[in-house]
Amino acid sequence: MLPRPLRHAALCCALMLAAGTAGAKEAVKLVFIGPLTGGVSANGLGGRNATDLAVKLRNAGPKAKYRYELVSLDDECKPNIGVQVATKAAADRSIVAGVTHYCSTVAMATVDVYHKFGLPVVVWGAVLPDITYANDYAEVHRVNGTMINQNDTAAEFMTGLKYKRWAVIHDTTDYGKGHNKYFSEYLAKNGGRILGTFGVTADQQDFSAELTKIKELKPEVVYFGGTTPLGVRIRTQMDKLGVKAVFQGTSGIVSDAYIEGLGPLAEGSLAFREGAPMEKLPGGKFFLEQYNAQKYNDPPEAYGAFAFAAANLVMDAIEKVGPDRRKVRSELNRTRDYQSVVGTITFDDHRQNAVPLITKLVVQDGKWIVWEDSDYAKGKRKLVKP
Amino acid sequence: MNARVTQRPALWPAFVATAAVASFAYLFLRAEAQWEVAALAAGAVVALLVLGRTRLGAVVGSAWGARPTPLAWGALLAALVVVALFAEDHFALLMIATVLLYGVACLGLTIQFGYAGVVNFSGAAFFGVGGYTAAVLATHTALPHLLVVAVGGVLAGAIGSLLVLPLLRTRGHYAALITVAFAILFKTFLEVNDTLGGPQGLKVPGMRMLGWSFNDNILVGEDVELSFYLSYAVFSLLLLAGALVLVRRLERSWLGLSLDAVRIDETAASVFGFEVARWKILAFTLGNVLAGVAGAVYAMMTGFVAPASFTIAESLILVSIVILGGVGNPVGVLAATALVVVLPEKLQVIQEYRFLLFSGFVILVLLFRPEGLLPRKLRQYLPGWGRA
Amino acid sequence: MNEAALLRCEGLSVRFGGLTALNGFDLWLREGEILGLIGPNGSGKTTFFNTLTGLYRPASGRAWFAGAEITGLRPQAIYDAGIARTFQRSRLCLPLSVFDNLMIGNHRRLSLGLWFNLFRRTRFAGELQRHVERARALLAAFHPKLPERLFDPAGALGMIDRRRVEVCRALISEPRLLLLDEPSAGMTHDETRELMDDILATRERLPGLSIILIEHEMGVIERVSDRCVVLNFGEKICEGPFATVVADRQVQEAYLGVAA
Amino acid sequence: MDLSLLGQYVLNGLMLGTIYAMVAVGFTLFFGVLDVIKFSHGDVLMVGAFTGLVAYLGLSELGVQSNALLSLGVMLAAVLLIALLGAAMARWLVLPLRGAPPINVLLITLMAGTVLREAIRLFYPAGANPKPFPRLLPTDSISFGALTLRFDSAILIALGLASIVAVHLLVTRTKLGLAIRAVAQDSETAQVMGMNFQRVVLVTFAIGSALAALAGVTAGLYYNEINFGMGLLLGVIGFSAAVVGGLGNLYGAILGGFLFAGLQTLGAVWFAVPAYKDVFAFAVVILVMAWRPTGLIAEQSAERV
Repeated sequence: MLPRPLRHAALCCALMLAAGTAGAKEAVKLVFIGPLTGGVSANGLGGRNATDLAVKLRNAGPKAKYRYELVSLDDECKPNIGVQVATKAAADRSIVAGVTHYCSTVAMATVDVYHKFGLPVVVWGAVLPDITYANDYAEVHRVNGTMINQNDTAAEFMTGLKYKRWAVIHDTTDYGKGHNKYFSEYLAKNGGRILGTFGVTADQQDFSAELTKIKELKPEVVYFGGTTPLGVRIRTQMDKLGVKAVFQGTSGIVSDAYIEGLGPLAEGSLAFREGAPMEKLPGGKFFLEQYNAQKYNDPPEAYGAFAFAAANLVMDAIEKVGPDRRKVRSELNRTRDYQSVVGTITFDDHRQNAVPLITKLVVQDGKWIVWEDSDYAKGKRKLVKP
Repeated sequence: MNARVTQRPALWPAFVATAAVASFAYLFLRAEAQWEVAALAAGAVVALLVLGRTRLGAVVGSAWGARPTPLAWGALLAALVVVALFAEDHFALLMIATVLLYGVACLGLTIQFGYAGVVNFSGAAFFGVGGYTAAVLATHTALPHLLVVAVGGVLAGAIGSLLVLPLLRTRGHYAALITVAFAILFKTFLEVNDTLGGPQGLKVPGMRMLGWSFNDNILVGEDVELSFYLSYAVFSLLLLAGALVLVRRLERSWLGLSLDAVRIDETAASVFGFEVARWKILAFTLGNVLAGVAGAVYAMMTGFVAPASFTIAESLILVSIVILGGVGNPVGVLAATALVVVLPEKLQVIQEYRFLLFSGFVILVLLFRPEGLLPRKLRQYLPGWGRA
Repeated sequence: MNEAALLRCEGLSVRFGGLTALNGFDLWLREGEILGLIGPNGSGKTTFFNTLTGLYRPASGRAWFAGAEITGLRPQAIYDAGIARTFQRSRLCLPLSVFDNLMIGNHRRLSLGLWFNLFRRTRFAGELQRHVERARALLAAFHPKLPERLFDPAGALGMIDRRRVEVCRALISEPRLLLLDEPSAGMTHDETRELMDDILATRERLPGLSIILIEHEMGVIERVSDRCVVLNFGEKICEGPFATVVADRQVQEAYLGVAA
Repeated sequence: MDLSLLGQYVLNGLMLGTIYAMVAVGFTLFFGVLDVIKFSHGDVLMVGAFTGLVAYLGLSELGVQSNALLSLGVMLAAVLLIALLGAAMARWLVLPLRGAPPINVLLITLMAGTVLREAIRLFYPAGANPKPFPRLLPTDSISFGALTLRFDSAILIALGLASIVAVHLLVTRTKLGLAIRAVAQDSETAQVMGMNFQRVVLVTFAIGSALAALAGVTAGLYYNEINFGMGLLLGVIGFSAAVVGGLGNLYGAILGGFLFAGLQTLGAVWFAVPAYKDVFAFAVVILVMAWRPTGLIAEQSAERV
């Protein structure tokens, strides 16, 4: 969370101030790594812009001890390229810390590099649990929650709505497969039934065959583990083939693109995302205002706020202990009850942000609305009946 | 006349050229600022044009033709010097090793496509076979890693032989489709099927040889710490040198002649007794073996394999390297590899616009230099061959 | 006389889908004979060559060469049996050197072992040396000016020299039967005459060599052939010495038919 | 499985096959006249779809209401512009490379495709995200049991097939078609016969690309969603379909297209994990090539020796 005066400073002529106060201070380099090209580049660009925004604001603030420079690198969402750019950043001693990775496979491939070179990083978007839990690297932190928390809540919530019969579609990337795994687990715990599971490739266009099968199974809910592009296609084709069921997605479809892509069809889609509902937090509104003020080409997308939070977390640590990788690392490790635009951040013993709450979202009138304040919760509108 | 040479051309121009190339490579890898990169790129273009226009190129070329052995050693030495200069720079070494290993793979494609004319759009897949072999064997067996690398190559060759039958029956675009199909099939299968880590991929242990672990930095005295990538860079360099010698000798022998005959005119070749199938199989398998070996080392270096790294897009990159470099010319292929691997990296500054520019660049090359950067020359069976 | 025949074909027929390119074709050829094979375009001359060299499979009929049956053998086997040919459209490997092209014809004599080629470079150099000498000798015998082109790309040669090299590529394997498919195609009268001189000279040098020559230029046929066979619509319509053949009405009709 | 369900699958396959066939026909046309593979075909299709979308937005800006008019405008705009694009690519990328090995053409068009794709992603507003494509066709449907037949699907299938037939008639019945076939048979002779080779080539590429644009719009209208990557897989599949069917042969392309759609549908029905359907489809492709090396409907031209 940003101190008030800084906010005012930022609101007025952020950039000029940045220019003015520059020179004087010692420069500190941060790195952002994410997919800036290829299929999921939308999220990567959103994250980069958010990080860039955080840096700009920080530099604009009079309080800042250092002048921060952002080096952003493209991992193309390919593990081998990821290792390449991670090495580039980690081997560059002038870079103190990083805000890294949206694609889980890439994060999996790069954690070793960060550990080997002792570069403290904060993962801002990749959701695979193993990234933090399959190793014990003091360098690797994560502000966004894992798919575990997400699906735990999702399963409990949905069964709470008296739904019993699911069909699961997931893309065959680690993201989709992971979600399928954990959701199935928790759904079983909560007594929901899965009638059929369908893995599909991430670049698939036509789902009529799968959906025809699903239609036969007559599920009450179609659970989709995957990202926006596929989500849009599947939801559209459900309608085309007359599959009448609730569409329950994951954090992957929590994006403006999802709603833009579907138009009215998006109404009533459910999704879950770690972190407090942004609009609820004072910082959240501020973030969105500032982001829009910068006139970036691309929206922040679901994880922009996390990148923003991660960047600020890192910079606060540096402000506190100075631009030294070791010190910054242990400072980050110590993070407790840190107030950010995505809510309180507290790292567990695996430096995983034990996200206290999962936000339940539903599309209402072309917006992602927090479930509790939606007409659906109030009973004014109905999802497809169980 | 006799195939031996009577008056030997001077060597020094060639040595100077080698030195120039080496120092260029050094500067280019060092370059960070946009203007530096731009300047160096421009310089390279100019140099190429000059070489093309003036006799300089011919002089250097004839020197290489006449007395390759000393020059080859010189080149190897120069490469080692460059590597040594980066001894502490992890990233530069990683890039160098990457270039070298991709180079090995592309030499494999050169044998297949450049000589035998068997186009292969699943090069990355065979690269991947090597990588996955390394991942599995190095994790679950105590096999010495040199052997693991070898097995990676062999397996790539073996899996390649699955495609041999359809490849032999088809030609041109029909053959191309088979490899395209295989590339897609391979990646999708790895992703859907969890036995090999699925989309998450597998971790690969670092290489160890004779008790020497490649993944530890090398301490010289107390304060100097050399990058652990140094070991990989040197190993890859030796690997590449080996592959280069192999390809050269292959081309400068009856084998090379046979492959050319089969590529240029299958019908005529069969009328003159060539066993077309035999030669195609030889080239295809040999090529895949090289790709597999390179893939195995690469996987151990990056410590990770995942289907996403072995898509058809990657295969197409390999093919474009071979064509850019000059089909059938190993040296050209190496130059192109360096270009294709390093340039996008150097273009990181322009972020999301990289590929747009890169593809534009390739288009220009194809339009204005269709035979590639360094077109292949006539076969020289022996040093100093063919001077009447 | 058939006993003495080097090549004997009986009832060779070749069909492509509907049309019959060659129909019940009989032919025999003596050792050292030069046979002129003539006939209008599409009368099946080249088809016969392609069948003989194993590129096409005959639908019916059989062929014997030097006493052994060669019907339906693979091209490689037929080359080994001692039949070599040139092609109507020159099929030299233009990007390769003249020497390489000759070595392609010389395939049978090359040691193609992997180990030998890759690791026995000194022994390879020795073998190479011998083949260079043979190639040069052959070219020299064929035409004094050719040897100096030995290391030029075939693409750099003029039409007539390409033809010469192509004939040499066929001769270097020392075949017993040489098939020449329209060597005069695309050449001027003078060039054609030169080439024919060279071929006759070769014939003097190797009396054992038999030649079948496809040719449109009647002058050429008259000059070099001992005997002619005329094909029309895939069938043999006439056979005998040039004089008798050209006198034959059917033949004249066939050609007039084409002319008209 | 019951009949209505089967019917649904057939319907799906039909829709898919139609799109594939439209793409494949393009590949086969290009190969016919120039013996080249234009690998950017899929991306051209994608650009076609986006052109259609822009046309729609523009027309609605101008206050055009009627869906019929809109759909017509969308298709016309896409077809015309992409026809030009196709001709331009032929003129400045493909023709200059005549004489160069075919693989060069393949590579240059591949790169051109990347340029198109990246350009849309970067320069179309928020182009990295999927875009909604308007529902311009009547969406009401009739269903029998499991089978839901929507009018728009029916219309699109009809339209697609019609366009293919049109191209076929164009190639077989008209003077232009004669020229195209002549060039396809033997370009030298055709030139000798005084046909303007370049013009024939350009026209052919225009036609093929126009068909791709139509396919793009069809995909847009059917899926109601388009994205900058939609051309990638469609391109590869179209290529595969054309080759499996037998390059240079229209019927082959159509056959290949529907075959591939059939395989994918089958695969999706058979396998527990539908993602295997591509593994399955492409494996079958390899087998088919082993069985029929020059495609199901083999090339006519026996090699001239």
